[in-house]
Amino acid sequence: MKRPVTLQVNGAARTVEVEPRALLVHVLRDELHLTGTHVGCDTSQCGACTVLIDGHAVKSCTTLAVQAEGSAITTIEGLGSPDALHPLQQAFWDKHGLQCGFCTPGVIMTATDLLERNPDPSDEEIRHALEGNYCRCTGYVNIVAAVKAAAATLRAARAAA
Amino acid sequence: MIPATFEYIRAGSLAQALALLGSHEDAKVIAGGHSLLPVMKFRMAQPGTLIDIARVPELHGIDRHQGDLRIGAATTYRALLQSRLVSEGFPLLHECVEDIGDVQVRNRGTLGGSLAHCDPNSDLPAVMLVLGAKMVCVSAKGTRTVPAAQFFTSAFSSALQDGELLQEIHLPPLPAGAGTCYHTVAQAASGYAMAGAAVVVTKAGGKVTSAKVALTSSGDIGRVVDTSAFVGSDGGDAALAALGAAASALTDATGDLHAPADYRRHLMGVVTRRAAATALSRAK
Amino acid sequence: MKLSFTGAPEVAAPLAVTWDRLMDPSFVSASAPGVEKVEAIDPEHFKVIVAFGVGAIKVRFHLDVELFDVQAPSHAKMRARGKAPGSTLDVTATIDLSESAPGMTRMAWRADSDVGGTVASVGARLLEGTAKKLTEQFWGDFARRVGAHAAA
Amino acid sequence: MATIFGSGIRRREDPRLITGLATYTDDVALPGLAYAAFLRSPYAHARITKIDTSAAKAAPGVVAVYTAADLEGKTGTVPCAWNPPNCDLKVPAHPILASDKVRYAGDAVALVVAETRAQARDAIDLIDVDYDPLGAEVDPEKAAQPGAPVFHDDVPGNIGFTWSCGGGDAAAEFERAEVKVKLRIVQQRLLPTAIEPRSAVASYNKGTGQLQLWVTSQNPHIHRFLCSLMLKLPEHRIRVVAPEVGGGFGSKIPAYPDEAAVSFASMQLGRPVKWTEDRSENYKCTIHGRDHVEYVEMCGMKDGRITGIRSTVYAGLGAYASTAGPGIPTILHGLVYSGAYEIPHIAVTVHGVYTSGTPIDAYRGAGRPEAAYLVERLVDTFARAAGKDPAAVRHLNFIPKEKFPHTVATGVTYDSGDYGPALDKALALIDYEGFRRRQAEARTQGKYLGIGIGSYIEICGLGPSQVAGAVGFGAGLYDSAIVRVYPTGVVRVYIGASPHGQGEETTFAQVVAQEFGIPVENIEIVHGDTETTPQGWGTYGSRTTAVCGSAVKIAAQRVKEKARKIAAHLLEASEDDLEWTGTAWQVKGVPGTAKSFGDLALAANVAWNLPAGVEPGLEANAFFDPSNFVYPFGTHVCTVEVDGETGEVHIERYVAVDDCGPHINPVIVQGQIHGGVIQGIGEALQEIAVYDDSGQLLSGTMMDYAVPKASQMPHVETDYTVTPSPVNPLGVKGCGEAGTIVSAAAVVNAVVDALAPLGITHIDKPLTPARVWAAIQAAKGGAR
Repeated sequence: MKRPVTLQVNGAARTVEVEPRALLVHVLRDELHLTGTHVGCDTSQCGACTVLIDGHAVKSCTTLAVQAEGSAITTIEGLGSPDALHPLQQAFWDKHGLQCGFCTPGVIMTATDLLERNPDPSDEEIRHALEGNYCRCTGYVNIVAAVKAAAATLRAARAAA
Repeated sequence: MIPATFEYIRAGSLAQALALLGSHEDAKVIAGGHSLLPVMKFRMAQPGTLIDIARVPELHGIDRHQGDLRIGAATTYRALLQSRLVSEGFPLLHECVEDIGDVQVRNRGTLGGSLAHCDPNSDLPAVMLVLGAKMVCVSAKGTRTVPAAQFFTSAFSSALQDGELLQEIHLPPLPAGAGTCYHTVAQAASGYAMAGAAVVVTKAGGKVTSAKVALTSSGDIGRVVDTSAFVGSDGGDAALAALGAAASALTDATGDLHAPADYRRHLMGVVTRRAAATALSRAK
Repeated sequence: MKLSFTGAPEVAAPLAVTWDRLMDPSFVSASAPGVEKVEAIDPEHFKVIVAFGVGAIKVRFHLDVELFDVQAPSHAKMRARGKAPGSTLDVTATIDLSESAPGMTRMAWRADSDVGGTVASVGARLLEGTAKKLTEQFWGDFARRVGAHAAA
Repeated sequence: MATIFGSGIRRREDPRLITGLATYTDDVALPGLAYAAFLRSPYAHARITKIDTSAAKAAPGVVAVYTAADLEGKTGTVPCAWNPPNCDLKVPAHPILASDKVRYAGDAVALVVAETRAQARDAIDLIDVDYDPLGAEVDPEKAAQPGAPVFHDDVPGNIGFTWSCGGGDAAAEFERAEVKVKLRIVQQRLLPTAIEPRSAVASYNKGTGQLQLWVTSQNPHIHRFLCSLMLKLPEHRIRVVAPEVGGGFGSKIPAYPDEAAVSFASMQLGRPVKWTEDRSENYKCTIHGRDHVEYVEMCGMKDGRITGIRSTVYAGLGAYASTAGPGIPTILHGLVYSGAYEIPHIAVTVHGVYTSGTPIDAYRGAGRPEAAYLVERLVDTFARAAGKDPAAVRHLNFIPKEKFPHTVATGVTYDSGDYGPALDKALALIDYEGFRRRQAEARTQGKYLGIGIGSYIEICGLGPSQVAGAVGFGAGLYDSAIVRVYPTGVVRVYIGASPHGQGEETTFAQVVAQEFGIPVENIEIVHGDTETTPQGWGTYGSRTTAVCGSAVKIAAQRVKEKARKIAAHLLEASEDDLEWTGTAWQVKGVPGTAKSFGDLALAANVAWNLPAGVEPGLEANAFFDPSNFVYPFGTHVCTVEVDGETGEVHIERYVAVDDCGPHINPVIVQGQIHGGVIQGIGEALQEIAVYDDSGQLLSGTMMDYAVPKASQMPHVETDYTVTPSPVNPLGVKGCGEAGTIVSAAAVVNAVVDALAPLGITHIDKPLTPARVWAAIQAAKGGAR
């Protein structure tokens, strides 16, 4: 019983025919070929599937595509590209905030939400904000450094604007 | 991890949601989906129909209503955290919600969804109990108001009847000068409390003048500690210890992977004592 | 995951009446929450479909139930092996009836369950409380209904 | 340019990873792709009495359903590739799909292939299997006892092997020694939890008879080798691609039945088939780590000298012998019992025991963290018994710098080392003396502060192939590189190892850039595809840089030597008259004659004017086989405060001082240490795979298995000493596992130190609040 669902994905309207049971993450990956959003668990813990829905970080493995109908979805692909990195992407690169890279898109999306709410977070606030994003490689030390660096960049950009 | 098939209907209004609920056997209501979807993915829940109430306007909003704070059931944790009505009027609720799940869960999960789920490990029922929350339940027949103490009937079951929805949560103002605290020790994996206590106290002239204490993860949902001995005491170490002992005694002797029964009972005493001490220190 | 529960409700009915009810699968299954179907193969063997759960959680098991060590009118054992997609359930239950007072029966029961698969590895947190509640509910309800029928 | 080696440049692999443009296995999309799902046993140990797949076969979208009967005669079994000598290893058959019996909860029983993921999943529920449950036992010590259920008919008693090693005369030494301590240590089962679950995409072309397998692998060449055995398909017809791999930590070394079954399906169907495990499937079916029950003893003199160590270890193998399973508690564990110390008398006995749990194989550190943990727990216990400071005891017993290379009692020869400075640096960083004063003060207030030291060595950089053969490892342990220079002077380097997050696309480019004097941007490192890369043995055992990196350097040097010949010819000079400027060959002292690397690349590739006997082209390969393992070392120190009421452990500070030789890229080295340390802290405080008595994995999801979160973990402070290794041309020692080796020991030592006033001498990890509280209660004599 597929039905059409229209999502605003990375700024473009996309209509897909999906079953109600289709998870947003599967629609993004399998239907829209946006494979930067990953699946790392079954239980909404790991955060590898994090995307922004209407600007808020959400676990797309615990969201039905039909629930997101009409919403604006931002995935890692929509945040920046190798030629035009978002300050968070740039900071993760600069600070060695990733190793295998599998969790990284989700971490960056959650950090985007954090910096919207809190432009100057402390280490502790960053760690609290990222508790729903598991990284098995970095030990989080450089992730925290990257988010702090990105926050500084974004603050400077805002101040200059 | 893909749920079994189901029919999905999004309700655009409260009336439509209630009509759908009345006309669909084997239907479940979904708002944020953060309690329901995980079990559906494991196929430990296979409802025939999901009725999505997330966009029902009548279920949203935080405002003052007849002296109470009125919170729509589909209000997300995020909205609660951003509300000054909540953080200023009900710091206990703010303190509790800050540590529920994680950012992503708080962005999506709803107050009503959690309360209706009646998970005995959920933090919110204890908070609702000590705040004296009133649950406004609505059905095609009308609305009724159920005090929190009667709403949480047992683990995973609420007072909601077939065809009924949780519409609003009403919180009466805290007593003047009340100090509050929600304190837990969480298991490391899920973040669920191994033991937790919500406390509202008032004091005057060096004496505790009122106290409400309710527990999280005590073995069943909605356990309230008898504070009659604590009220009237000086709130000192002995009184706190006795309160903690009462909380321990109220905790089931069942354990789990993370907290064996004896530890859980002990811990319940510690978190209760600490929560009460903090609440007292915050009381004016 | 192993779960053991015991209880000993008082039944307001004579021992023989209680025993007869216990041996009546349709009467017994009416107390069991979630029983959807009972098919008697012979007096000792049954096929049962039961949906266990609370709230939104529901797992439908197909059970092969066997009564054994039946010593009328006071003792019986029950063995059930069940499967649901991805999960298993093995239960052994013992029932001992004794006259606690004239016209009153004490029904001592013990149920040992072993749950496997998804329900154990995913649902352990939900399991113990739920299973205890369902089990106690079953025996309590059974005792009440036997008494009610006896009185009627 | 001269400083590129040793520079913390940004990683070259990152742009694709931070923008979502990287391709992991589950991202591979192919026309006609079908999806597979496994039906897995819910029982730990049971006889299969019936399998009925008819309903599943008739379900919508189902293409095929396979059971063991369909594989009969067409496939092999899952091989074990490590057969340590002189231990009478028994390797029972490990079928790809279970036939008569299932042996752990998660053992695969059937495979469904369908048009969509959802249809494959739906059909699984329609397969009807009857089981006759048999007894289960997951504890390796209990499974080794008489009367335990027997899991394999050909392994009575479940003992898969009994292996021993040592040197000196431990029995006599323990008689003679003045101070003796012993511990029973349980090293719990751990779930590796690479955040990317395992996945396989198999595409078989019936026309060419070629199988292409994309698989989450740390070692595609090993996968090709083992898949050829499982599939009875010649190795040259298999192309294995490990695309982007989202972490492995050992769990993506083994060849699993899963990729064989998926490949079999593709071969039968002639269309591509994809399978990706769920996390709950990963927790049940991907290998687990550790799982030891150990009886360990240490002895020595009152002055603090350690003279002996001995052990009896029950090491769980799980239900089947996994790829490297038997080698881990033996070769990679028993041989390093001397730790950083001179211990003349060592006796190790390890029983490898089959159980009804998920197979055990390499998890970060693999065998060496277990050894470091027991040694360092013993050293602390010994120091306390001898009334000595634990730091002083370590100093006293360290192998002195001047003794290297040094052969320890177990017979292995440490390459190089200087252990004292790392300990001193760590103690200085954490202010050991100051902490002891603060601790004494805190104790008077009833607070539990503790400090824990862990000094380690590890055996890694695996390793000489000759030794691999001698210790029964069914593979080589050399590695390889091809350096290919294009006419425009840009370079591709094809390597045998298969990094998956460790950053060798950057560090190897730094090695080559340093050799050629060209920017790293002009160099691409190619890995993970058996079609293009030379035979190598993968990324694990902290071997990639030490072994494969050395091959890269040697191949680059060969290229440079050829360029020199061409330069000499073009300059009409003798080769001996040329010098390398850092970017060019020139006639000694005549800058105007410089032939840059780019000039020579073009000259070699167009071949218009080459010296006699020199072939066109500019490329070279190298196979590097080291003369010995490398032995990184270091000291970690941790301070904790324990909440005596709740049992919660709070880490105040964590300082790691490691020596893994020179750093090609210090930022990457530091990142490896960070991650390793946090994995060790997770092991110390919160990670445990819990089974029930029936062999059910109760911590079967991330709701119950506590992967460390950002909010739970401390900042990790790092520092280094640098002692080059003489066994490879880079002098490097490997840093991938270093952080994990001793971190659990440092944390547990700190907690035990905090609780020492209560008389607590040991608590088994993980030190969950419940366990710490229980230990405190027991020590206080409280009712439990």
